[in-house]
Amino acid sequence: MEEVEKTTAGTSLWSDAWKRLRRNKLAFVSLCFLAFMVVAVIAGPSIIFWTTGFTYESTPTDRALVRAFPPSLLHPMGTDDQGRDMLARVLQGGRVSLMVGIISTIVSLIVGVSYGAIAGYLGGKIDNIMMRIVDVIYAIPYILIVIVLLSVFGGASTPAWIKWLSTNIGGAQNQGLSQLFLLFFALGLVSWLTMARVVRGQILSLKNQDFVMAARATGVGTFGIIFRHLIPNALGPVVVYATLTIPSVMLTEAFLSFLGLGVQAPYASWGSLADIGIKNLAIYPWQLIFPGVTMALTLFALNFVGDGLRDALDPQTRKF
Amino acid sequence: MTEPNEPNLISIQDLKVYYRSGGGLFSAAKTVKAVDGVSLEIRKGETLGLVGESGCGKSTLGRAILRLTEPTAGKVIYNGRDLASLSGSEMREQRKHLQMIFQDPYASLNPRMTVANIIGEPLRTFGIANGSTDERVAELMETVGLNPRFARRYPHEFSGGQRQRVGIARALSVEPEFIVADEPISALDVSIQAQIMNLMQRLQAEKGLTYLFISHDLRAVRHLSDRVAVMYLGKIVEVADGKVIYDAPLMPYTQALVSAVPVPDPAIEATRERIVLAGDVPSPIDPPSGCHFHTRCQFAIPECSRVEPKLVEIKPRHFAACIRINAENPDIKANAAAGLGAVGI
Amino acid sequence: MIPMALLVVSLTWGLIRIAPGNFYSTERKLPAAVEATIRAKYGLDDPWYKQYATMMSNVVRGDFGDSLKYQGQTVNEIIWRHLPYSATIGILAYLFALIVGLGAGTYAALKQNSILDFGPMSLAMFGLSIPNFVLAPVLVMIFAFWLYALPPARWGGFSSLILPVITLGAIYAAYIARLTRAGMLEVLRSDFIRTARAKGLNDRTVLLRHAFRGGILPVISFTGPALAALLAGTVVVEKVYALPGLGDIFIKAVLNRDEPLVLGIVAFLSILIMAFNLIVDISYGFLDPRIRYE
Amino acid sequence: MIKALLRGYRIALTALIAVGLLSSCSTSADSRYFGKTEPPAENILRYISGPEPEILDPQISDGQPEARIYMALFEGLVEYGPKDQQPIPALAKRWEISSKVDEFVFHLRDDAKWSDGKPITARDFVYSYRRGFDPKTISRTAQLGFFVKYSEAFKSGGVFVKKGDSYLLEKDFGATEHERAPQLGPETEHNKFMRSASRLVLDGDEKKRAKALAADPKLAEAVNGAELVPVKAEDIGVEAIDDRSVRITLRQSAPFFLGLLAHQFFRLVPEHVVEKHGKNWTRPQNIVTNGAFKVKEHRPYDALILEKDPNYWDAANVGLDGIHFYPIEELSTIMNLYKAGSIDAMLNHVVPSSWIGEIRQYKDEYLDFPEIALAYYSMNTQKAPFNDIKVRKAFIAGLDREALSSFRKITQPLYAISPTGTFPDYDKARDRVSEELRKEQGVAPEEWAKKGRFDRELAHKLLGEAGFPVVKKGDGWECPTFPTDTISITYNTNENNRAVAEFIQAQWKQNLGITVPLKTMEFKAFLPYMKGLEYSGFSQFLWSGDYMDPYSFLSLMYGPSNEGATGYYDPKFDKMLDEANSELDPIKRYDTLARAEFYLLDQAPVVPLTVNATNWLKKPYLKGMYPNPGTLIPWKFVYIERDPAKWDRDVSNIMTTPDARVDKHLADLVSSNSK
Amino acid sequence: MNENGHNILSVDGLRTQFATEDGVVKAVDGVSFELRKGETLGIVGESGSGKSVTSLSIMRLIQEPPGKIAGGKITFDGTDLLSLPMNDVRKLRGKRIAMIFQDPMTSLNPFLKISTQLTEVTRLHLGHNAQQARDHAIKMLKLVGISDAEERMDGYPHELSGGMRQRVMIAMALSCDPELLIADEPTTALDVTIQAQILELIKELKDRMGTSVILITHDLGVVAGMTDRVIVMYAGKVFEIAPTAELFKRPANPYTRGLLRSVPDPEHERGVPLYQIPGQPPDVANLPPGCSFAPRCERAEDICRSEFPPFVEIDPGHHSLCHFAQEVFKEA
Repeated sequence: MEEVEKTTAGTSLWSDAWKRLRRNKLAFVSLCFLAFMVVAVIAGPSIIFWTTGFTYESTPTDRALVRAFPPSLLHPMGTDDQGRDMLARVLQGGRVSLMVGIISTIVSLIVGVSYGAIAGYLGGKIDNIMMRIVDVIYAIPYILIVIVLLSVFGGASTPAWIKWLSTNIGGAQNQGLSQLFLLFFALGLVSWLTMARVVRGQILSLKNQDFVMAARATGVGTFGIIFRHLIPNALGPVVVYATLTIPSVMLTEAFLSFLGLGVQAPYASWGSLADIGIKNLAIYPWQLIFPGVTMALTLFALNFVGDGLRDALDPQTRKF
Repeated sequence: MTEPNEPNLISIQDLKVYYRSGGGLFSAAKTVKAVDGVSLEIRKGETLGLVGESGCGKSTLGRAILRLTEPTAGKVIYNGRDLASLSGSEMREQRKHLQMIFQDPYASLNPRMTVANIIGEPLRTFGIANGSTDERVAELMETVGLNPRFARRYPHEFSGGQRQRVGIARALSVEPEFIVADEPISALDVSIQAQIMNLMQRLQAEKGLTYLFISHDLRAVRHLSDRVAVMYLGKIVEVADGKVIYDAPLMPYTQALVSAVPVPDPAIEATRERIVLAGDVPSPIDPPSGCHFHTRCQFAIPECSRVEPKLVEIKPRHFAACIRINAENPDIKANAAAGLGAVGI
Repeated sequence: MIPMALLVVSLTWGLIRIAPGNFYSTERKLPAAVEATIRAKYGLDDPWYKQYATMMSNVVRGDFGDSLKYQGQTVNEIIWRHLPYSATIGILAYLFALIVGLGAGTYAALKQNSILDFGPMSLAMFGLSIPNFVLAPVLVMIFAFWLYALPPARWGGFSSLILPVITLGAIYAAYIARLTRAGMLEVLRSDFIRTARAKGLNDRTVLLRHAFRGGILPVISFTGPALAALLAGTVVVEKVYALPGLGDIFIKAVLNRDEPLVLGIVAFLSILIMAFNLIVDISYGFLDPRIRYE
Repeated sequence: MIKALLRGYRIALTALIAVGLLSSCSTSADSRYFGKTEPPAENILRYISGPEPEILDPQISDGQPEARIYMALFEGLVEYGPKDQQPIPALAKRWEISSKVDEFVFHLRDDAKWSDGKPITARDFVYSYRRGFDPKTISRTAQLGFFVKYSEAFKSGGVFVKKGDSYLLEKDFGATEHERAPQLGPETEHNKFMRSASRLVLDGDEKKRAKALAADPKLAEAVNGAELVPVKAEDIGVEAIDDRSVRITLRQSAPFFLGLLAHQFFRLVPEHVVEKHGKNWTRPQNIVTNGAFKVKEHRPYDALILEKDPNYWDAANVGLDGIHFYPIEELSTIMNLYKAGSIDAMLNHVVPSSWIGEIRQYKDEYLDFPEIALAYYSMNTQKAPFNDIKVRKAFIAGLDREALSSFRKITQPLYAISPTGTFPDYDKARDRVSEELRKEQGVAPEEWAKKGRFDRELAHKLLGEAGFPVVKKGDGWECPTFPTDTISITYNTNENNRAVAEFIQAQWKQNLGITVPLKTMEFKAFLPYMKGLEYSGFSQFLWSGDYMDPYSFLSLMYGPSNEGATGYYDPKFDKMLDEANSELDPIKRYDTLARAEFYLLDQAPVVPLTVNATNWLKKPYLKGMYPNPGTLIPWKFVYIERDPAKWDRDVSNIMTTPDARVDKHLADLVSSNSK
Repeated sequence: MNENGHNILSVDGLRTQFATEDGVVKAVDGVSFELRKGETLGIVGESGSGKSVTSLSIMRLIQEPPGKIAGGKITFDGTDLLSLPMNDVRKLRGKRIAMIFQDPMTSLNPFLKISTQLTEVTRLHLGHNAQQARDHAIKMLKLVGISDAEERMDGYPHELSGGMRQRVMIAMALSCDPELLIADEPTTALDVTIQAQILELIKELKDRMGTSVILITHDLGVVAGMTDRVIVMYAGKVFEIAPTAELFKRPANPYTRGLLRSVPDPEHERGVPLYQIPGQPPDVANLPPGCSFAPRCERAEDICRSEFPPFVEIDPGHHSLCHFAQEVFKEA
């Protein structure tokens, strides 16, 4: 009976892809590394706090210790200028950076996929207009959008739902964090454009395929075709693109941190840590090395996973 | 051409499908006349074969009948209603009765859906699964010769022939009256083609289906079809019974087509004389004037490039569109030898 | 193209107006009469639609007026003055990226799945993973302070361009390398390459004559947006190396709410982006005869 | 248990590392100089001037970076002294000041010329000042000169009220007339007008005027039917007595006014060029200057290249052949250029705070002097809970400013409203007044010394009284009822601001158990948010004095719509300041000012944080360049010393180290005034 | 036809494998045959039967990795191709052995002018200069029936129809007057009328130039009219070799017989089901023990499922891979 189960339950292309991904050593190692990073940034700060009492924001009470120390057993990554434990900060920064990457990517996924799918499927004039809109938004400098979003919705006029999010998910009743959420939102809003283009391209090539014609022939409606037939099939490239969006969003966040528009102190992100780090590169190199290397490795891994996924999902490589 | 006792299931009247092609940065779009004024009757219970070379518009015609491609003009009368003028939701309702089988069994099945989902989707769409969809799917799979145990597998786990069976099961699921089979066997291996043709024949006999069988393979068309229509550059040029088309084609084009099919018998191949057509099929963007075939026709006379021939009944139940033949002088070769000009105008 | 640029300008104008603060918010309070003078001079007391109409009619004529911050300098003058800097750096960076990227990508594609593939590709991946504001100071530390080989910043002479060009080009080189490799692999799988091999051509000829043009098509379509972005200047590189390019000026203009300057640069850039996309479309046609206009 | 062990281990280890580091610091200076130290080939100074100058018109922009450039290009009557920033003779070789410091007569040099060779006359001053005060000139610094009589009226587009042949006078409507000192110089029509009783000035804008009149029926009645005469350029208190003498009349005594005359606003602009080229007059091809240097080339965002002006009256004593001003803002880039020897000096506040520990070792280069600049956190006294003075005082008491300045490394803790250490005489006055006040209030000296200092218990007590009790929690404190979610520390985006805010946030959390959220805004959004009192809680407030007088700071809280961004206004305080300024004896004046300051301090509208320091580097071969309180460098004194033996050593003594060349130059200049 | 001519090519026990995720696929497993000078040899088989891999192996065009020629010997005119250095193989390719492919749409380089693609062969192998190469190319184009050769030379492949492109491919292949032409499904992608043209052309050129031809196809009809001898392949193995007429008349393998019978012929009665080979094409990665056709074979017995069948010679020149070859042969 077991045997029959095995042979009759099909393996979807996804499970197939997963198999292929697992066989890709580089991608798999990267995936493991990412999993480790996720666990580390989630559990790490608590572990550090429990063992040593350091948090990302706690400055030493002793005035003499408020300064940068190189790595030691106690502070494996050294301390920053305020004597705060860099390890705790890097992990906290990772939390923010990964959250920025993932949440913004989800925002861009939701907006981009629906937008692109609709434009691609409807085609014609509507498609043309929708894509021109994308072009126009593309040409608006995103820094301006970010500034406007951060300053219009930040502060006193922060929308209630953002406050709710930051209180309930961020776990702190803190305006700084709600700015963080605005940042997710802002970055997501500026990164959906390419996603929409990718999806639209996919949909355009898919919608002329026979199985879509077949679905129409069997009377499936527009909604069913878009969401049952088109989007699931476009998901491969979308997933690949999404894994590549995460690093690019993280880099954008880093760039905004460089301009001073990123996350708010005392929260840090890898970008903001690296930004401080480069200023101190000549004297306290560890302040750049640890956040920089952690960030680079994570982006590295994300890129590899994206590549691995591409190979795993690409039907081209399926043939020998 | 219709026999009184066999009612028309579908009547196509002057159907046209034009679409715009190209239109780059510096060039205007051009109109492609993929189907250019086709009139055909499909009788209940028959298989109408539709042959022609690639690009002649036969697939477009098949799709236009089912409104999968929007017709530019003309009517498709089914059950007394013009399909071409139905609204979207009305048309969706009609799809219960009108189904399609596709050429490429790899492309026509959604790779992200299980076979059960693919076959069951029309059932769910129309809400016609009395009892369990699963049971009906299993039944359908048995019908087309698939093991129902594999219902939870994905298309890519099947071979081409099996996938085509899935496609047929999907088409059958809503119990249609009419199926457009668009090159259903041309992507399959030789040994599988026979399987699918047999299956189609069996289903037709069991369920009283009507087929429009589109193919470029004259042998298969002849084998399956009661009648055959030959298409050239968007127009029907000859319609006749399957055997007649193969054995005694009237049109020079059909004659060439028949003669070009290789016969799997060295003895025949060694002796028979082939008509090798010169040149290629002209582009449908800018088809030749008059009779579209005149550029490649060994019997072409100057009138051919001027007069557009009409499809007329030359012999009983045998229609052709050529100005050099008529009912009195049906043999173009003889007409040419006799020096007859445009007798069919 | 032009209507789209105007739309971009309009939206940008809206955004600047929504953003809190304006150019006249200063640390010191201005005497009321001076403020009135300013408001009258820039028509700030008019209703917004009138201000918008005035702005648009000026923009349509290509006249963005004077910068607010750099009084007496017209926006057009500022753009044309600083474009050459950005263009030099941008074009050099792109050339650098092209040479390195195409080379590495092609090489990796040829040695697919060998160590000679993973090497350059990992390096490319690394290039994609390092923010350029980190790369820049590291390069400066190595080349300017350890080796004393290159100046650490400022415009002047070829040697001063090397570090900015590498910093700016690195990520593009990495990207191009990956695109090239993927494109090449795609092409090398195609039937016509098999034909070429069947003709007895050697690997080099197959690669250069038959595979290259098809393989770099993705690079070409990447070139449009990339070049536009590069020409617009990259803020980080200009900041870190203190180069007088447009990117840094643009960011400062935004932060200063220097409305005419922001609008001018945005209009200029959107036209630039669209123009480059057009050029890419056309050059695509030259490279790929199949889509040459019928 | 494990936790405790680990903590013990941690403390021990940290201490060990700290000791190790400290000892290594003193020995790690492997080279005497920071980076390449070699005089440039040419006799040209390469200086980082900060942001790209907005415009080369001294009367328009208000930035300090521009001010430094104007000091090379333009000159006024007096110039800032290189060391103390006190006025030294410039175009005026000699001057007389009335006994009440309300009138000045300046005698110009005979040999002063514009860079195009045109001689400079008194007319140029009249033209320049009138232009600066003209409402059509969008000057952001003109209000500094409002001491000049009727200049404010002119700038604000005011009107005199003429009834018949005479004008309405201020004194008839409640104002006390300033009693003028005896006249200086010859009597002229203009002078008579200036010395006559102050005319009443009404707003030029009809609506605003109507509003003012509606509030004052007596005034309304007087104005009714009278003729309104707009204040004209000729009405302001500047007059050319002859070609070589300029007379300036003030509306009141202003003991610090001479120092203000070195300000960029009072530097000369060339009438013949401005009138000819209009807004384009500052273009390199048009510009005409009168400073020690003139524009050779301007490549915006890249370099402003100046060369020595041979027409300059003191050209013989100018030490440099030219100056290259590089507009760069990125701190690490500036440091890199300095280290590479590509620049010779830089503007103030450049060394990133984290570098300071390291840079301090370069004793011949690093300049760390008290500055006429400070930092507060303004508190919004209009919004709860900071409308409660107890809460304000609690937060002041809860902040250890010693720790803050030791963290910042380059600042001194501030317990006053105006900077300490910058005005030595005023510091003395403050001490005197403090002692008087102590005696008046009968407080013990040790008790008095703690006033305004870090005092956790006091802070807790005050908070408790205000209704926010602080309770002990674990190792620290907690103030559960304090509404942290409605307040924040708002600062504009900047690395240093962020570090300070984070530090203070941590301090208050540690000492008061209150975590004040941080909020950063980009500058242009921050300004209206702060000035419009939209913020709640704290707002970063940085201020540099415009002239060498505590009034430059105390006046921040002067008037109902003051610059202090706290919402604080107290007529009593204003009165105290007015009183001080009418005082002519400088000591007495300072005493009065100090009393006002202590009064203000007791109202606690701001959390005084730190007095800033200059914090910049210069190469040791650069001489004649001093870190005066505003880092305003008179460039003609700067020169390049090629003999390493004569290079600057241990620049912490630079102010007192004699430099024969500079000293002689200065002495020559000053002596012209005493002649 | 050329019974006594000496062999130009002999393939002996060729084994070509591919490493895939599912393990090693033996795409060609022990294929042996000879090709005589001037002869046309047909290779027939369904997709996955290994016919194309055989031809690519002869050309040494198997992509390595994942492909690999694991064993066997290919002798072309006395030289062992498999042990030849790649450089020498290249000298043979396009000059003495030429190949045309199935899909003329993708087999010509879309980026290069036709002239470039035509002339590079002769410049490489015949040392032509530009003018000679061009003249030769025009001559070749005319030879394959492209009348406006001069204009076409400077065009791109996409400007030509499928039939024209295949003509260009043939012109290219025959440019250096090769001794062996391998045509891998040359007409599959073409319409019947065009297929007829191309087949005529190949036949004509072959007769004129005396080239030996290997014609690979899945269409038995094409083989019938074109070839002297036929190889039937199934699952990487040669199932039957016979002179063409013989094979069609008396197939000695159940698979061949099934194939022949499943093609609808004109005499077939409508409505009567066709003969059909049951089951699905084999999964080459996962072949059953014994005869790989056994699961689908109507006359399979136990031995077929357990033992690999012998390759027996039934008639002179007629071999079949079947336990019951004799019986099948006799039944015909």
